Amino acid sequence: MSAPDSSFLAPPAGSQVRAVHDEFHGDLLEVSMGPHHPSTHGVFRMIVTLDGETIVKLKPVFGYLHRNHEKLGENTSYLASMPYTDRLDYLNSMTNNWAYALAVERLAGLAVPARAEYLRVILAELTRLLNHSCLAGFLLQDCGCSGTPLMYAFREREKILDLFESLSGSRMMCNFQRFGGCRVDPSADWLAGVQQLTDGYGAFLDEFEALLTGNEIFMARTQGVGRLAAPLAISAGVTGPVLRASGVAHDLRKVDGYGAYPQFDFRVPLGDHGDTYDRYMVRILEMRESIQILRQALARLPDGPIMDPKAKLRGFRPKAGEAYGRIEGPKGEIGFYLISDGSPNPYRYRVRPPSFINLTILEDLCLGHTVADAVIILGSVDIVLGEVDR
Amino acid sequence: MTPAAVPPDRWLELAPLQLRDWVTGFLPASLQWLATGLITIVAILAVFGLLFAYLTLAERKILGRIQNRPGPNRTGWFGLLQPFADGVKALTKEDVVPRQADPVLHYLAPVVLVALSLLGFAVIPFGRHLVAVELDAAVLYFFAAGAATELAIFMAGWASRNKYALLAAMRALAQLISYELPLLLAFVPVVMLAGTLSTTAIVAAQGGWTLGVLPHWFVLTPWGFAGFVIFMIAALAESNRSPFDLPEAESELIAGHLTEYSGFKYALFFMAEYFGMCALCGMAVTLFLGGWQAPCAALECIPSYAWFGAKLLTLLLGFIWIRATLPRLRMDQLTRLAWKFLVPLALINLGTAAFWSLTAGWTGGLQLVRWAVALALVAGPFVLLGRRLSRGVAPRVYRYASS
Amino acid sequence: MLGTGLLQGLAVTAKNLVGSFHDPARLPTLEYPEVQPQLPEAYRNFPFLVSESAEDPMGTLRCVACQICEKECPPQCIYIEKSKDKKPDAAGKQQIFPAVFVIDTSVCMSCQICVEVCPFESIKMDQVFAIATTERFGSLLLTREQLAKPNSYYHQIHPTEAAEVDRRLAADRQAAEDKAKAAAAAKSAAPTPPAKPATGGPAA
Amino acid sequence: METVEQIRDRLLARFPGATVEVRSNPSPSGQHSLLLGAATAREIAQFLRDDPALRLDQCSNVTGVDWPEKEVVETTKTTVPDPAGGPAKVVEQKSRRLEPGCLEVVYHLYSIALRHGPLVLRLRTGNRTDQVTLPSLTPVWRACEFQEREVFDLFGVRFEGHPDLRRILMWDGFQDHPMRRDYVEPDDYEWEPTPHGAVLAKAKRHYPAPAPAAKP
Repeated sequence: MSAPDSSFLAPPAGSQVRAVHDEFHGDLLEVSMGPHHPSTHGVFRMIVTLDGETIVKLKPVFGYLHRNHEKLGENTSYLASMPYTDRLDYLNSMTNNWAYALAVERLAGLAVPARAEYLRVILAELTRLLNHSCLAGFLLQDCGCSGTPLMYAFREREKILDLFESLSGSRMMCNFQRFGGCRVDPSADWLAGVQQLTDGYGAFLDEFEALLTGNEIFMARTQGVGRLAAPLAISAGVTGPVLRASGVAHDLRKVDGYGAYPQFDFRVPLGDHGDTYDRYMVRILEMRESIQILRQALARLPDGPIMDPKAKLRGFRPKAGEAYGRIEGPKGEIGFYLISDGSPNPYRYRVRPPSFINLTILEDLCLGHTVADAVIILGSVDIVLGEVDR
Repeated sequence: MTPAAVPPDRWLELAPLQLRDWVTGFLPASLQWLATGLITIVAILAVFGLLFAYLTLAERKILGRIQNRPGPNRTGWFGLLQPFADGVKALTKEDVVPRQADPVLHYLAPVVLVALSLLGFAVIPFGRHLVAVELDAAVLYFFAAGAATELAIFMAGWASRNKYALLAAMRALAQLISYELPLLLAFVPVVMLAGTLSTTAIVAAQGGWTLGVLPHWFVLTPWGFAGFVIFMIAALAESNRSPFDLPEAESELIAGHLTEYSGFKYALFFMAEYFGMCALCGMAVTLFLGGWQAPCAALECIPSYAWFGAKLLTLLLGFIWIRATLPRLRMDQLTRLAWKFLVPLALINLGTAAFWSLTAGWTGGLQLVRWAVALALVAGPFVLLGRRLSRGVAPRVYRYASS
Repeated sequence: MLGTGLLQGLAVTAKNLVGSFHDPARLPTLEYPEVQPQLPEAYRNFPFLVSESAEDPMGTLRCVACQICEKECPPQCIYIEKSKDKKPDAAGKQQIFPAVFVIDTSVCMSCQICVEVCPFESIKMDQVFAIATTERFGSLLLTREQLAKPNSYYHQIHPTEAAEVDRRLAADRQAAEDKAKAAAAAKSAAPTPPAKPATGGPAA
Repeated sequence: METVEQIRDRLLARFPGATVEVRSNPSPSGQHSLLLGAATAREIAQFLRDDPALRLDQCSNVTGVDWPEKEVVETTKTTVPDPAGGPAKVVEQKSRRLEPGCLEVVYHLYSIALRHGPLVLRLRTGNRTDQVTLPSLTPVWRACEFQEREVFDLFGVRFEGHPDLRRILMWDGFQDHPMRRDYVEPDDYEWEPTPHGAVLAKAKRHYPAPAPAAKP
């Protein structure tokens, strides 16, 4: 660590006091926020140096959840890595699955049938609704809302999880996408359930926004806090809603046009200030667009097979080569980089974790703000430690 | 006083006093004053101790309902034994004192806090005849006692030798001192109009009804309403309740000054917080909501302490409701709200009250003018100062990418 | 005006407070031990081995110890030892069977990869909802005997999927029988032994 | 976007003396890459970012790949004329060659402004032991900051010019680099009765057979 542990209380006899003293400002206080802190969203640690309550230095420390996911991926077959991707960003297993499946499909040259592409879009947009609702809840919880918005968000998330459960058998560890398609073809009942959820979600968002979006305290807490300038955001590889809140029109659903996304009509909301409020609002507006995509996808879901006939489960060995596949996950660009040497296991299996890379700018966002702001800035960056630490 | 002397319709009203006198009647006359005092103390402790217990339960239940969940419902019927289960748990938990902490101060802080937060109850008239101590400067005494709790909170934060606790202690000091001022300024008009610092006299000044239904409570006047709102906001801040719960901001400072407390000491802090809340709400009832006065003449048959209790509970429910809804302020916003919004409003409210008191003689059409001017004096500064306070903060319109 | 947003929020929470008393959508809590959740048919938790009959589960396991699931299992929680001898399976064919088949449920993550890769429809996902043991190690290690559940149980928890599996197995068996018959007929028609050995082999 | 070959040609024209090779990718993804020499890598990266036709302003993904040294068996056929005047013999000579290993860092570049990509850059270290220094591209793209730290942590590539090169996922006192293919896990294994062979074998290694009790 860059600075030894300091305390400006009288130290126990025999220990040394760090001589950071300035006659105008007094001593600096170094606080280790985390790894067990209520609002670090997992085992995340920020070593914060404070001048009063103003942050003058912030060093993120992580790795507490590190399990070397990439090494695991290199030691198991291509298929066996699929359930592990569920556990990266455990809120968004469906999009993680998709990103991995996409990379493998690029590597092996598999084509996905139209019905499966639509299904993937439906599931990805449900995941986006789920993730953004949770994020809004967590962010407001970090602002000190005593759990109310979080519980409302979880109430709705529960409905989506029930859908995931009845389709894939598991609520969060879905393990649903396969190379060249999807695992299960949904029943009409399930699609009706999605339709019902889609129809009701707008009303929930309205109520949720009435609760706090126009709240003066919330606006005062978030507007102008943690501004991220567009050039820095681009240079730092920040992706997803955080990048769009800074006003950069970059949504892989539009840019790459992967899957069936080019066939849908939706808009990409952009923020002008790049502050915490924009990051929150961009997500709320994205949820409204997701509802539009879901409506269109449900109305136009084609019939047909859900698996590429060339795909095989057992003995899958792509030819030597490499591929990088990325999609617009709810947290940003989630990508998988695979190198194959022709064996059943990937030679190199790399995850591009959006929340890990989005953390690069955490210190820049927090400098000059207070401890209370650091908490909500971290909340608005939206990290999941399962993905950061891998 | 013998039962025979009680008017038949007032016996319920006087029942607590008679009970007390009946008990003290067994003692020699020389000890009766002591017994009377002790019984009063025990009664306050028992009533507010129980209220604290069930308030925690009510808070958890209501918070739960607001958050679409049932709240505690496993311990006893509807969870009614939950507070006792919590109490037993707090008592049996290990009391952890950090090695670096100052053990004496660490121990004293919760004790002092509870003791100080109980002092306020002495001067609140809970009913027509129920006031522990009749003081001429009761209001002054109340706020002096209340202000001392800040010391105990700082003591806790300092003695813990924890960085979070220290930050919280600093926050607590800044916050409590900032809000002491609007709290005091908010009740000055009451004292002005009532012409007394005695709580019983203030309640008496709010007696009577217009047409038998419109009570003469101060909250129903423009200046009184403004004073009440300012008082309640400041009371929220003084009792460290959301949205002003910065000293124990869970998502920022873990538990603030309570970080290093566990077991029963933690429970004592909790208790003190609720006692402080009850005392402040009781004072608000006394100053603005007519104390134990019934809302209309026809309902006077219900004993006065029941009215006091009902009003107190309503205010407490309001606290819980606000806690369930609002996010927390930031430190600078908190102090800005106090100094740039509440204090000027409270000062202007003094002027409004003065105007109200000067125009007490106006009748007929002039009465309307009086109301209009007073309302304008309340609403105008609120809107103007509010606009100033929330400058740069507004809902935004968002654009969409062109492609 | 300052305060409108706050009041709007208070209105929403008040609506939810009142709604929780009359609107089930605003009080979705299940009182768990008294009210058990409705598990969807697709719900999966921990694999089990399908046996044809409930009376003799060890004798009628579908598993032929091919060890594909052991190899594919992501957390490597399956351990199989092949039998030395052979035993007739449900269709009467001589097959190897698993002498040891253990699943370490403390490691298993219920991903159902084993179910997907199994060519014999012999391992399926169970629906264990409440899982608790009194000891940490022993009872989490499920042996062949604990894992075997009859096909009727499979029908009970995953009716549609099980029916489909039965249809597929019946079709396979029919095809195998037809093939055997055809081979026998061909043999009888042309008594001279063919120059090269039969190509099809046993239909697996 | 231009093809990798075109970009290589432009780079070679712009930076004479630089090493830029195209590594073709046989998979259907068709993402070919450019192998850069370490000496000019940062200038080239800067150029790729600022060049108006490319404007690769986003460094999306940075990762390492470990290529351990491997033995390559090459068979060479030589026709040896028979000194006796008979027909020439074909002699097969098998030569074993140790292909040196290296650590490779792969950068995936995209352009947000022009919406194209990816351009894959590769940098290689001299070997896997002592020549593991590469220029850091963090001054060019801030996105490399954490990812290069990760490559340093897990692969052991030292990035010259990185502002804060510390371990990021493993703890500070950790010695090895776990993503290297010859990494041996430390024996900090906690035994659990699990049936699987590999785990059992590991447990046996961890708990060697107890020494026979000393006879009195």
